Amino acid sequence: MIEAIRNAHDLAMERDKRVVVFGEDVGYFGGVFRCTAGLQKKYGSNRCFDAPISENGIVGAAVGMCAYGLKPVVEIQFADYMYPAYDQIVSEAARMRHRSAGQFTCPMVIRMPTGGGIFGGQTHSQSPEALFTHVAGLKVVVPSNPRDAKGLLLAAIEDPDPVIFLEPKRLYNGPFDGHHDRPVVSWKNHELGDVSEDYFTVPLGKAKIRREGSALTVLAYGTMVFVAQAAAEEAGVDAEIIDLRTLLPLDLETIEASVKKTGRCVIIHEATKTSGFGAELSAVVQESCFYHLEAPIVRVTGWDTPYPHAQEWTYFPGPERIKRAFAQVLEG
Amino acid sequence: MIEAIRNAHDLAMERDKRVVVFGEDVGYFGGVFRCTAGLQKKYGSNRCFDAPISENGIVGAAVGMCAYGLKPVVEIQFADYMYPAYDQIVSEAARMRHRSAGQFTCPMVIRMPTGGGIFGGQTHSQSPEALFTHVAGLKVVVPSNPRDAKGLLLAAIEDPDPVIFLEPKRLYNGPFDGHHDRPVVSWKNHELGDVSEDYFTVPLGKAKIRREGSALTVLAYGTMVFVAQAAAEEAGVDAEIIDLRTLLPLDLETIEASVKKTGRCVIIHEATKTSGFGAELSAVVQESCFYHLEAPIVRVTGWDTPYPHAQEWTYFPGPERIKRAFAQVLEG
Amino acid sequence: MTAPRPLSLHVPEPGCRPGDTPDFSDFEIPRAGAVRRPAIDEAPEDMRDMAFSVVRVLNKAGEAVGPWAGLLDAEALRKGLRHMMTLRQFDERMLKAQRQGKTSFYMQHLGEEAVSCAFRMALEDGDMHFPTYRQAGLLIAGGYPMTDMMNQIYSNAADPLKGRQLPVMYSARDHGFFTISGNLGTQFIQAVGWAMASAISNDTRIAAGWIGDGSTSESDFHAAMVFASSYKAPVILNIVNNQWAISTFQGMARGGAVTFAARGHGFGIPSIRVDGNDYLAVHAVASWAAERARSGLGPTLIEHVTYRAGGHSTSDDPSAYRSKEEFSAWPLGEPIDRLKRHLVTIGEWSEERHTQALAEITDEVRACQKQAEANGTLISGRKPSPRAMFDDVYAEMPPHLQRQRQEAGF
Amino acid sequence: MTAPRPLSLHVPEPGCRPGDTPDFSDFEIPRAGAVRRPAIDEAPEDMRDMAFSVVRVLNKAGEAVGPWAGLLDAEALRKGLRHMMTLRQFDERMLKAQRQGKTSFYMQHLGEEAVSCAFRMALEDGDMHFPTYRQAGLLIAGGYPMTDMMNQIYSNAADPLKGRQLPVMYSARDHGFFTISGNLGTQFIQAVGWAMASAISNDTRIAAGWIGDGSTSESDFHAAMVFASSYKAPVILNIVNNQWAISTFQGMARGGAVTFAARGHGFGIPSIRVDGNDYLAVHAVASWAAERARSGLGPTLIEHVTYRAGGHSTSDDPSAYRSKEEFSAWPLGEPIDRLKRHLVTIGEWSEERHTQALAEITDEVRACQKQAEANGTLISGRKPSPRAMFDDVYAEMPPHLQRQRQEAGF
Ligand SMILES: Cc1ncc(C[n+]2csc(CCOP(=O)(O)OP(=O)(O)O)c2C)c(N)n1
Ligand SMILES: Cc1ncc(C[n+]2csc(CCOP(=O)(O)OP(=O)(O)O)c2C)c(N)n1
Ligand SMILES: [Mg+2]
Ligand SMILES: [Mg+2]
Repeated sequence: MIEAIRNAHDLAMERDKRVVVFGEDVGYFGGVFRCTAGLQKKYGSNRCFDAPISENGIVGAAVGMCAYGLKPVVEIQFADYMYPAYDQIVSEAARMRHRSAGQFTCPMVIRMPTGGGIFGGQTHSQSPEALFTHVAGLKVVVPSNPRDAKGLLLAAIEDPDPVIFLEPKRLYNGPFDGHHDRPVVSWKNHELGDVSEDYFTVPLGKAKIRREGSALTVLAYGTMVFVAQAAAEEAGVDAEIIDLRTLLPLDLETIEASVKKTGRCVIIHEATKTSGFGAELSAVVQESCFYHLEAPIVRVTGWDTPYPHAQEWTYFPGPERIKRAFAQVLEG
Repeated sequence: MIEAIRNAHDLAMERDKRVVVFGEDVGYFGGVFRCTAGLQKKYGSNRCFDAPISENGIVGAAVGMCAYGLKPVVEIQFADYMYPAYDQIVSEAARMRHRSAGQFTCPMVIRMPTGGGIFGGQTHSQSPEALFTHVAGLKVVVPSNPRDAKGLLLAAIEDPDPVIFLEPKRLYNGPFDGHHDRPVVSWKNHELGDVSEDYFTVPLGKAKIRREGSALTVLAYGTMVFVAQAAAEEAGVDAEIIDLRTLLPLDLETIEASVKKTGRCVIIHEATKTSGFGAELSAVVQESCFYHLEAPIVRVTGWDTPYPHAQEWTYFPGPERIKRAFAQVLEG
Repeated sequence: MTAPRPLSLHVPEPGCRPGDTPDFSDFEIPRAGAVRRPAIDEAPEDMRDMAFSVVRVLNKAGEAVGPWAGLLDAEALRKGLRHMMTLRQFDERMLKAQRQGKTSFYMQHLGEEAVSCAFRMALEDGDMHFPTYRQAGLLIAGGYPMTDMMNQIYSNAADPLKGRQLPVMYSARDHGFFTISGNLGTQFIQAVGWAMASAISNDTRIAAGWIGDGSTSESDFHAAMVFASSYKAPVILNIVNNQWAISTFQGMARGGAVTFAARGHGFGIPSIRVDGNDYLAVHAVASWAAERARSGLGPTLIEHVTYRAGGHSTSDDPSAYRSKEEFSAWPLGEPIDRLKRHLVTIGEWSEERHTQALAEITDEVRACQKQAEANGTLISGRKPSPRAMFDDVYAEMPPHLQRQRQEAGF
Repeated sequence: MTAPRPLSLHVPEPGCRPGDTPDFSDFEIPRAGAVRRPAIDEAPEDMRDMAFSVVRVLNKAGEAVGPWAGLLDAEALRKGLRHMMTLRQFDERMLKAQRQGKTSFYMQHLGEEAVSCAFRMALEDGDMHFPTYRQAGLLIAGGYPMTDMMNQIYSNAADPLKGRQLPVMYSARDHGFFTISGNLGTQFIQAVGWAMASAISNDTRIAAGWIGDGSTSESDFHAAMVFASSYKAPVILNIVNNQWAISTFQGMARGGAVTFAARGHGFGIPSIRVDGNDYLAVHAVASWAAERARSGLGPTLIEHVTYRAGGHSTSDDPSAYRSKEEFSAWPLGEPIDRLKRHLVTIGEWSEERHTQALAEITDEVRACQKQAEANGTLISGRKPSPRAMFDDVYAEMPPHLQRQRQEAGF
């Protein structure tokens, strides 16, 4: 997935002179996850450069660059470190077009590695997507595989509005079925790891059905998509698995069609439960499919605690918990 | 309500030497809403003082004071200005007890005026409660009247954990039924405006049924409690109106009992809809009362736009919209 | 070592509160013309003195003296005077309109008119300002239509911002005026980002960031200083020290530093303190900084020393926290008076011309107001469409907003 | 005026990348003993020079010279040497343990041992440190049990932090060591808040904040400077300039400033630059600052000049972004060597004693490790209870967490 992201940057910079890339360690070094490797060498240090360790500075400067007419793509080293930039994201980038009646806009992409499963402890594991989905004016994207990562990132860079691009770091090097005790697999032999070198986009706001099924609908994104798939296979449940890909704006149409068909819904995310994005999903599913629901919607999420280091697999909503949720929703 | 809040500060400072109060303009001047008037004069400027205009500084310093053993009560001048402090709130205050295994704690209260209805435009009208309810380790309180404001604030100051205390500024000077075109009423003649001068607390985590009813359940808090009451009276709907008072931890027991009784639920808040706290309410009601629900849960909320200046009453979820929701949920 | 004595908290307090007699005797003010004019490429370390003095051009006699004088001819000065008088008239009428209930809120510039009016004339069209709510002089001196400003203040049907923003939170891209944020300080780093973008694009345009004394405590002030310093951004960073931040005196934000300009020294940024009530001094210092920026020499920090003579906003009554006599004791005088005296002194102005100009300006502002009110005010007349509230959240309205707009009845 | 030339962006770059020859010739280093020792109440403005020089005590010959020498007797120095040697041994073993998969992550102090070890000895028990992840010397010199540090690193059953935190993110309240945050910079303003609380409470204890060169760009650095300056908080603000912030050289954060210590000048905070690889110098400067703070004179900013000889963490390979020869070219040498040479020079130490001490320390560290591993490691043995994950989110577990704990099966 790293190479797909790197390649997307490369193509976007080649295509559009207004695209500039910066962030902590993204320049000479190419980023701590190497997602920007080689860009400085290829495009020069005025289009790809290191930034001081100041997330509000990075996003604030990017807002100013947008006002000028550039299209910055910035990296926050871990999503856990976006909080200092939150004011610039929420109060500035998200509301710029509205408050200036379209005079100023913020066509920027803010990338950040998200999620756990790498023994990162509470400050390298967070999934703060719900803190963005509550903000009118933002778009929020979470890819689950290299092909989507590339296509969605290119679509995000093209997009005229600010896009929060959350990269599940557990997926950087390979798909993950949630069984942390099994050997790590790489993207090499995975269909979705086979990414064309050409320029292509995956449209924002469109979900993807990863697995068709009729017994229940699973709403998932990022890391949890493959975990849900594994759980469905293992449990032998005929689950329809929807990879949301874009959380805001949400592809309600696809969701609604599926839940109306299955009558049952399981929502999965890694973020803490209360006021997580699963709450919004549950609410809209309930609002749009109430009369089709045959059992309560179930949320399988991280617990309402910080993401712990040693107990990370107890925190992580893994296959066992998902299978239990399947059983629960099928019984219900 | 202002006097009730001022009085709560006064009593807490008198009772506990560890209580210190600071924030922008809270010292000599007593705060832009005058909620800390007279405290500096009475307790000296080392217990009530002005702060530099730095919300992260205010909360960051308060975290340090907690580590020392004080109990800071700080004011953020408007909830809209809490974002620069968000990192200190989320990454530090909320997780201090957990990450230090109880060695360090953050018994602080962060007060902030919230909500619209005063022609404050997008930066003096926000209701960011959902950005706090997603954060494990915080408590989130929203009073709807002077008596609760005092009792809840005193309970919050006593509480051993960090409490976000959101004060609906539209209620500072009087209850508000949502009819902005009618004359302003004051708390003077309102039962809940009659607040004892004595020390008392209203427990955190306990909702209050403001109006009993059997046709439907309304979940509301802050400004929307009275608006919901007015709507119920005007529509002649036998609504049971629950004033949540504390959003985190939530009084699910009271909610569950009511919805199981009425079978219908309307959720009201002023914040934007998507990923607002109403989503969490909808999700938990659905989870706990699914088999009792006779109609889809309806959310009446602010729109997914910034809070506009001239159109604020179009944005505000006023009595008309609430009445329509009542009708919808009763039909459903 | 002796046993240490108990510590105590130091809380900065102004010298003067209501009932006290104002005393500015510890405010050291050099004579006009006394402060040197460094070369634009002088090393920051070599010009440290500039942050601890005050550049002044107009002396008590009304003469323009010293190395910073001589940039503006009489015509330009009369224009400047007119800008400042217009801004003051504009403020007066809008304050009154607010008191009449025609809008919800207003913020005036009383006593600070020179800062934004003079600065604007030192910059070029095409440069971009990132202002606070107290630099409407940038618009007036930049030729932005007053009627449009009023339309915004009234949130009426012709409001360029469609009723969305609090009064005075203007936005005027074509006039180099960035959309004002209600959140203090955010624009400071944005100005640096714009300037970086200009440098990245090998443009020749520069940016100007603006911030109040109190707001220098905010994070984005620091981010701006760090980024400007590291990337040598072509930006002018302006601190408007008008002595007060609502009820909090400037000493709270300044702390142990002698001046706000000194902040620049921690970053190797050349820093100059200027008499903000002296139109010629502001203009000269701004021109110096603009030349630096345009020559690739990087950022300059300017502290404009002035006084907020009015309330913070229409929601504020300063008599609750400061002496009513403070402004009259303020040693830098009043900018319109001072420029007027200078023009009279050099024989380019007279009381008669002044009276006539004032009458003209009053007419002009009144005419604009009439025009604006024909488009409606916050409480009456034509309003912006409530439907428009749903526009511009995104470039294209996503389905959920379309549904909500429909639900709202539009 | 001529037509301006196009602007271009200045991006700071280190002098040396992989393949280049390191060159520190522009790093001006005064002779040991050459820098004066100001009175503790000297005005910040009068001691500006201290931010542009480097306080050094140990000269090349291994002698302690100049006005900052003479504070520590041989016994104290041997103790200091032992602390640093212990920290280095500790690092070596834990690095190895991480490579063996016994834990997930580790961060070492190689080359920076003097900074935290010496500083700790200049402060008192009861004072509070707000450290980064690179000041474990505060714990070791403060007598905190190494076994407990290892228990934390292993996230084992005896981990004082119950397995919750990333390795090295220690917390030790009783040893004056604040819980380390993974979020850079947050602790800096917290240190100021603690110090303010001490002053509010008329206590005599002081606080020390710690931050890395790169992290000075963060907002909380600014907040700390503003609050420390305004409230004259009894705090020592330490910047550890180890030349690198992961792959980013210190010049990116420093920008146009000559030194990080200069940041203090914008706030009227006395600022001193010290040779961070000179145990005696660090100790002397820290003592000076502590005396200032305890005497009610307020904050001091110290820039410790040192070099991060190892990788940023076990997740990092520095050869990708800097020359492998840089450390050997680093002009301030290596702290253990330098203190050892001094002790030998004054006849208070010998190669034999050193070898023996090293053997003792190796044994001690090994014994602690054995003890810790008996409590388990991240991959094997006894673990902290997963149930404990739900504790301490709040003082009392609220109903929703009780339900979740139950759902989790505990
Ligand atoms: C982030 C933020 N915090 C607080 C406020 C509330 N506020 C509005 S203006 C003001 C005072 C600003 O003072 P200063 O920067 O000196 O500017 P001046 O009003 O004097 O021009 C405050 C505290 C705000 N708007 N934004
Ligand atoms: C808020 C935040 N942003 C980014 C990071 C990622 N990060 C961890 S360490 C580091 C470099 C810090 O460098 P410096 O402050 O010089 O300290 P050093 O590691 O050299 O001791 C970065 C960028 C973080 N932990 N927190
Ligand atoms: Mg001010
Ligand atoms: Mg460093």
